[in-house]
Amino acid sequence: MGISIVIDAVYFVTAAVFIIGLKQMSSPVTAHRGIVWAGIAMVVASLATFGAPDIKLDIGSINLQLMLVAIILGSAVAYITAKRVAMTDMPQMIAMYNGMGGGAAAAIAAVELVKLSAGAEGHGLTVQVLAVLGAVIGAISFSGSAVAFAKLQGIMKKTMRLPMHQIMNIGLFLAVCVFGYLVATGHPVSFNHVIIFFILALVLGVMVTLPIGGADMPVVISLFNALTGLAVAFEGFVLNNAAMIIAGTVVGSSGTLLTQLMAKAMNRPISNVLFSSFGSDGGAAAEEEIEGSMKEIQANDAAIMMAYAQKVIIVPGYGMAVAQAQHKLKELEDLLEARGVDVKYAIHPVAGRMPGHMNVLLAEAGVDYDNILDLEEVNPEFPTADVALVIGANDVVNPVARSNPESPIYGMPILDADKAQNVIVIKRGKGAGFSGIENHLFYADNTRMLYGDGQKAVSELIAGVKQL
Amino acid sequence: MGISIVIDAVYFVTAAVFIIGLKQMSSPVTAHRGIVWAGIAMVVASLATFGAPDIKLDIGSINLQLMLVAIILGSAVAYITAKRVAMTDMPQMIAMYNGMGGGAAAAIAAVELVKLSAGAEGHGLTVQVLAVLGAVIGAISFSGSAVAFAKLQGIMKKTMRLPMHQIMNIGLFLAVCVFGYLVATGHPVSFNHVIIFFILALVLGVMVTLPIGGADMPVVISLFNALTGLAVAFEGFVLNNAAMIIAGTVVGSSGTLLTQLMAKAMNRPISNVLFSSFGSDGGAAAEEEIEGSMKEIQANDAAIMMAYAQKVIIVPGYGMAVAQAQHKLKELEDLLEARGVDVKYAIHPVAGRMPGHMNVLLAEAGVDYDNILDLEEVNPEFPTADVALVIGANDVVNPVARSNPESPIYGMPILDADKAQNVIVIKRGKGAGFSGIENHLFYADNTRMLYGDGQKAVSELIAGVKQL
Amino acid sequence: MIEGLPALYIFMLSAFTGYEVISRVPVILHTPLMSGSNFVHGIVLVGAMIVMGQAEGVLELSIGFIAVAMAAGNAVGGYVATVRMLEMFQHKPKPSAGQEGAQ
Amino acid sequence: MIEGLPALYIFMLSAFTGYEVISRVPVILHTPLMSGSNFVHGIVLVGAMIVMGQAEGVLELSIGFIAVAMAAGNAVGGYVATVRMLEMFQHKPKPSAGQEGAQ
Ligand SMILES: NC(=O)c1ccc[n+]([C@@H]2O[C@H](COP(=O)([O-])OP(=O)(O)OC[C@H]3O[C@@H](n4cnc5c(N)ncnc54)[C@H](OP(=O)(O)O)[C@@H]3O)[C@@H](O)[C@H]2O)c1
Ligand SMILES: NC(=O)c1ccc[n+]([C@@H]2O[C@H](COP(=O)([O-])OP(=O)(O)OC[C@H]3O[C@@H](n4cnc5c(N)ncnc54)[C@H](OP(=O)(O)O)[C@@H]3O)[C@@H](O)[C@H]2O)c1
Repeated sequence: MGISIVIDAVYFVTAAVFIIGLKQMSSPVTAHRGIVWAGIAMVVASLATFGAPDIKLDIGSINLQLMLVAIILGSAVAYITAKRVAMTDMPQMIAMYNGMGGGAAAAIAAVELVKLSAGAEGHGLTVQVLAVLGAVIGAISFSGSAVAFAKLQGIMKKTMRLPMHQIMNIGLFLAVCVFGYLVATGHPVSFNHVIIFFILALVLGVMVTLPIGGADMPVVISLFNALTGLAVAFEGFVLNNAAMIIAGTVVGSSGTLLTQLMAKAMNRPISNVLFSSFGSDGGAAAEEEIEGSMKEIQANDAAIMMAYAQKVIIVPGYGMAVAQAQHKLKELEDLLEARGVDVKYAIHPVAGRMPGHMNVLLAEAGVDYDNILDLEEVNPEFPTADVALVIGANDVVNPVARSNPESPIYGMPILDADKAQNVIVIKRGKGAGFSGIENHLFYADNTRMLYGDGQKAVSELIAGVKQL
Repeated sequence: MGISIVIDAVYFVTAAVFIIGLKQMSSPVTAHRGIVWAGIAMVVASLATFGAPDIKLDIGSINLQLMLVAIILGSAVAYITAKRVAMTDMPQMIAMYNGMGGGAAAAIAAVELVKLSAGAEGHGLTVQVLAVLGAVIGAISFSGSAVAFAKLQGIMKKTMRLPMHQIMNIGLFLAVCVFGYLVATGHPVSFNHVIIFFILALVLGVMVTLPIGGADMPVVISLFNALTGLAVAFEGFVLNNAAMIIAGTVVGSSGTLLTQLMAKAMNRPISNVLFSSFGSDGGAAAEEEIEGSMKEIQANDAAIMMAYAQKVIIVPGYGMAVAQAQHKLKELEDLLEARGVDVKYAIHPVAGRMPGHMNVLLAEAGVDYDNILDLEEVNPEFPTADVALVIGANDVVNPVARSNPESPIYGMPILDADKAQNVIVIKRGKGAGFSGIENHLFYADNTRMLYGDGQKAVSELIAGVKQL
Repeated sequence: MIEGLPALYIFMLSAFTGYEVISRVPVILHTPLMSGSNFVHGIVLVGAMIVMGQAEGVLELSIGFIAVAMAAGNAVGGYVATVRMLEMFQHKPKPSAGQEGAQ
Repeated sequence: MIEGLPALYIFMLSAFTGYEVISRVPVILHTPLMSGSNFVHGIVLVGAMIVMGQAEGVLELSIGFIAVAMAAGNAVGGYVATVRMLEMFQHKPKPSAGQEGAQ
């Protein structure tokens, strides 16, 4: 009794601290504090669990030994990968850790169901149903996240769409429901049903994720994140663990909202993300004739233009991240500022491949927070800028989003780089952006193309400015 | 069992709808919908309670008859008063209804405690403690709200501060604690203790509220509102009623936040509101010599000035509310707009005597929402305004808040009416504002005083403009 | 039914919810929102009804009567006051005189 | 202990809380916040430990082992990833090359 009150209190405080931590994480000023608090709570909760009265963890028991090995193993792998990975590869790592959580929830359910199939006494229908729900959701999140990881990591290159994909998915879903029903209501539960049920759920997770394009992945990962939260909450009910119930539900609902917010920032309804791949509709059909031509510029000339400008706005995009040009950009900025040029960065909310992608990279390079402007702040400034330097950005400066209602990106707010006096665009060639459509900006009279890899091109600009 | 599940479900939904309703009430667009939803939930919950299994409400039972009479009586009185009262008297009505809620919570506790003192079996120490806590809080909220009502209604004129008031309050508080302890832990509870306990709590509520100035009342009422919520939650635990627990706690915490927000908007820490009356500190001591003199203007001249202006910004304050000049102001606005003048209203967050006071009145007069600007929006506009018409406002346009660190209102953001080309101030005489300090604006070179009651003065302006 | 630990959890979560739900209210809505939450704790009516239903003897019946009457007053008054205030914020312009209840 | 009606209430209130708590997150924090909430459901570790502690026989022990290992990975990986991302948002300028982990 005594120890169990302590543990209950720990779980209670953990749940509260998680909520406060999440709240703090939603503001840049307090975010770091928030995760540290949550981390401390997690450690304390885990330690307290060793003392839980209803588990047998005598020193020397096989359970304890294996448990410690498992904890060390899982922690070590996660720690090393998380420390090592490049910032730009973070989304797939989040997918992986999230998948692990979903898998763990499913595994918890599996143990409970295996116990039931071995004839253990159940906790009643409700609990069994919740266990099964958590199992489905956790398993889908697990295998789906694995596919998401594989895609972003480049292990699996193409978006795969089998013939009659949607119909197969519906069939699979129904099958999962049937076996889920059998497992949830069976007493005793059939072991074979449990096996089939899990396999079906895992396959469903893979099938749902396969046809989704790599660049839609942040939204999908966020969705799986919310699902894992829900699965954890359901298993929390099964294990009667309040910390799991609350933390899981909180993540489930906040994750759902976050998924909506992310999809909205990209101007893509979630249903679109899940059920139709981008660019397969619209695209070519909606293409208009483009007037004008793409006009090249040499790095030296571009450097002169910027060095004698009063105000330069840099618009980074996915290409800058690919080229890892952020450190060079910062160098260029310092040079220009030393010459008295006013340099600002314009960040579109969905530039790059994950929300905040550009901010993270620029911050990494040490760019001053105050020089980084977001869409609403910067758009009124373009008309007074002498040069807009677009580096590896495409869709986010495509004026067609303002003008052509048939374009797949129509309606997305864009950075008005075309309103600057001069526009310099750094890219490697004629490659299209994420949406695969042509960009009228590149053909505008005041636009000059500076071809080359982002990092190389900026280095040339730096050299050019230094010569002056 | 069957009926009790239905009732539980009703309470569950009620709690959820209350939360959604409150959320909607915090945005102007959805606020009306929010209160209507909450209202429907309340009706359904009350009706469902008639069917609660653990109460004896057979047709013809004295309990049922008295209950119906009580409901009809309470509802009728509240309905009629709430319908009849003038908008400007709303704060005291809120105080009254809130006090009723606190009283009801205390009465619920009283019945439970009386039962215990008559030898009924208790529900254990925790429940008894919660009942007592709810009783104290509810009783304080009840009597405190009554005092607040009396002050705002003008029944009780002065702020009363007895000798050694704070010390007496501390003594009272300790006495309440002692008797609360006796009642909470006694078994059987002594009837006399219960009586003394309630009397002490009621007196404490009165004593705490007596010294607080009438104009600080909105903050205090909001505080009592939060307290009533808490009291209801505690009695909800006693009665094991989830709807009460959740609704009460939600109001308790949101009310606490709201109280803070209100105090912040007035630039007064809550501790100040509660423990020191405004103006008793600082005030006269911090007064500076004022240069210049107050220069009068006649209504006709003022009318000409405004009629030929391009842009007029009207700054209403408490005096406008007292004079009920909002309808006349709207008339003036229409006349001026017909002449092509650009007319805007500038609303300070704490103009008047309750948050939103001015907005409510202007909306009542049919002023267009879009013409009502708040502090941040309007301040950059004053320098381009030809005339700022200050009507019954004083503290909210006092430049001393910007300049003199010793002034009691120093630091409060103010409306920069003094930056307009010309300032016309309508007030009856040399009366000071709420804070009781001199206003340098009235002595400025570009300020002219138009003396008279607000409504009369605006009528003269209207007549003046019509003559042109 | 709602006791011990679950009760504590419900209390904590309700407190968070209440706090978060109104954390973005504009100043002009302070008073209507105060009135609205004043209405919400009118749910004390339900408790008063339960107590009244279980009351025995004159004293308990009298206190119960007061409880129910006051709770009903809280609920009804809070509702009407809130609705009247919020109606002021509805955008349609209104005739400029003779408002019900305004002097 | 947490069953029936109280469980439902806790579920509902947690859902409201989660929704409200993050409803004002700026776009640039979307990814760190996703990572942070990913960490939070790492609390599944506690559940995995309980199940593992009660496991009997090879099959249960094996699944339990997997559960604990994965849950630990969720928690630790989620934490480290979040901290690394959030460190980028700390205002102090940093040396512009050779960042740990960045290529
Ligand atoms: N931020 C998110 O959360 C997120 C998530 C999913 C999808 N998206 C989508 O991603 C898009 C982001 O727009 P964006 O403007 O940032 O990028 P983008 O439209 O994808 O364009 C990237 C451009 O960079 C160029 N590029 C690639 N590698 C380069 C290198 N090494 N050096 C120089 N240039 C290089 C490419 O042209 P070349 O091949 O000719 O060089 C390409 O045109 C939006 O459509 C958005 O909806 C965003
Ligand atoms: N809004 C809130 O929630 C709230 C709550 C509590 C306190 N407060 C405080 O109240 C103050 C509000 O500032 P305020 O500028 O609106 O008002 P104020 O500073 O109180 O000034 C009101 C002015 O109106 C004049 N007046 C009174 N009756 C009049 C009538 N019938 N016709 C014309 N003029 C009349 C008075 O001067 P004459 O006597 O010379 O006419 C007085 O100078 C602030 O200090 C604020 O902190 C606000």
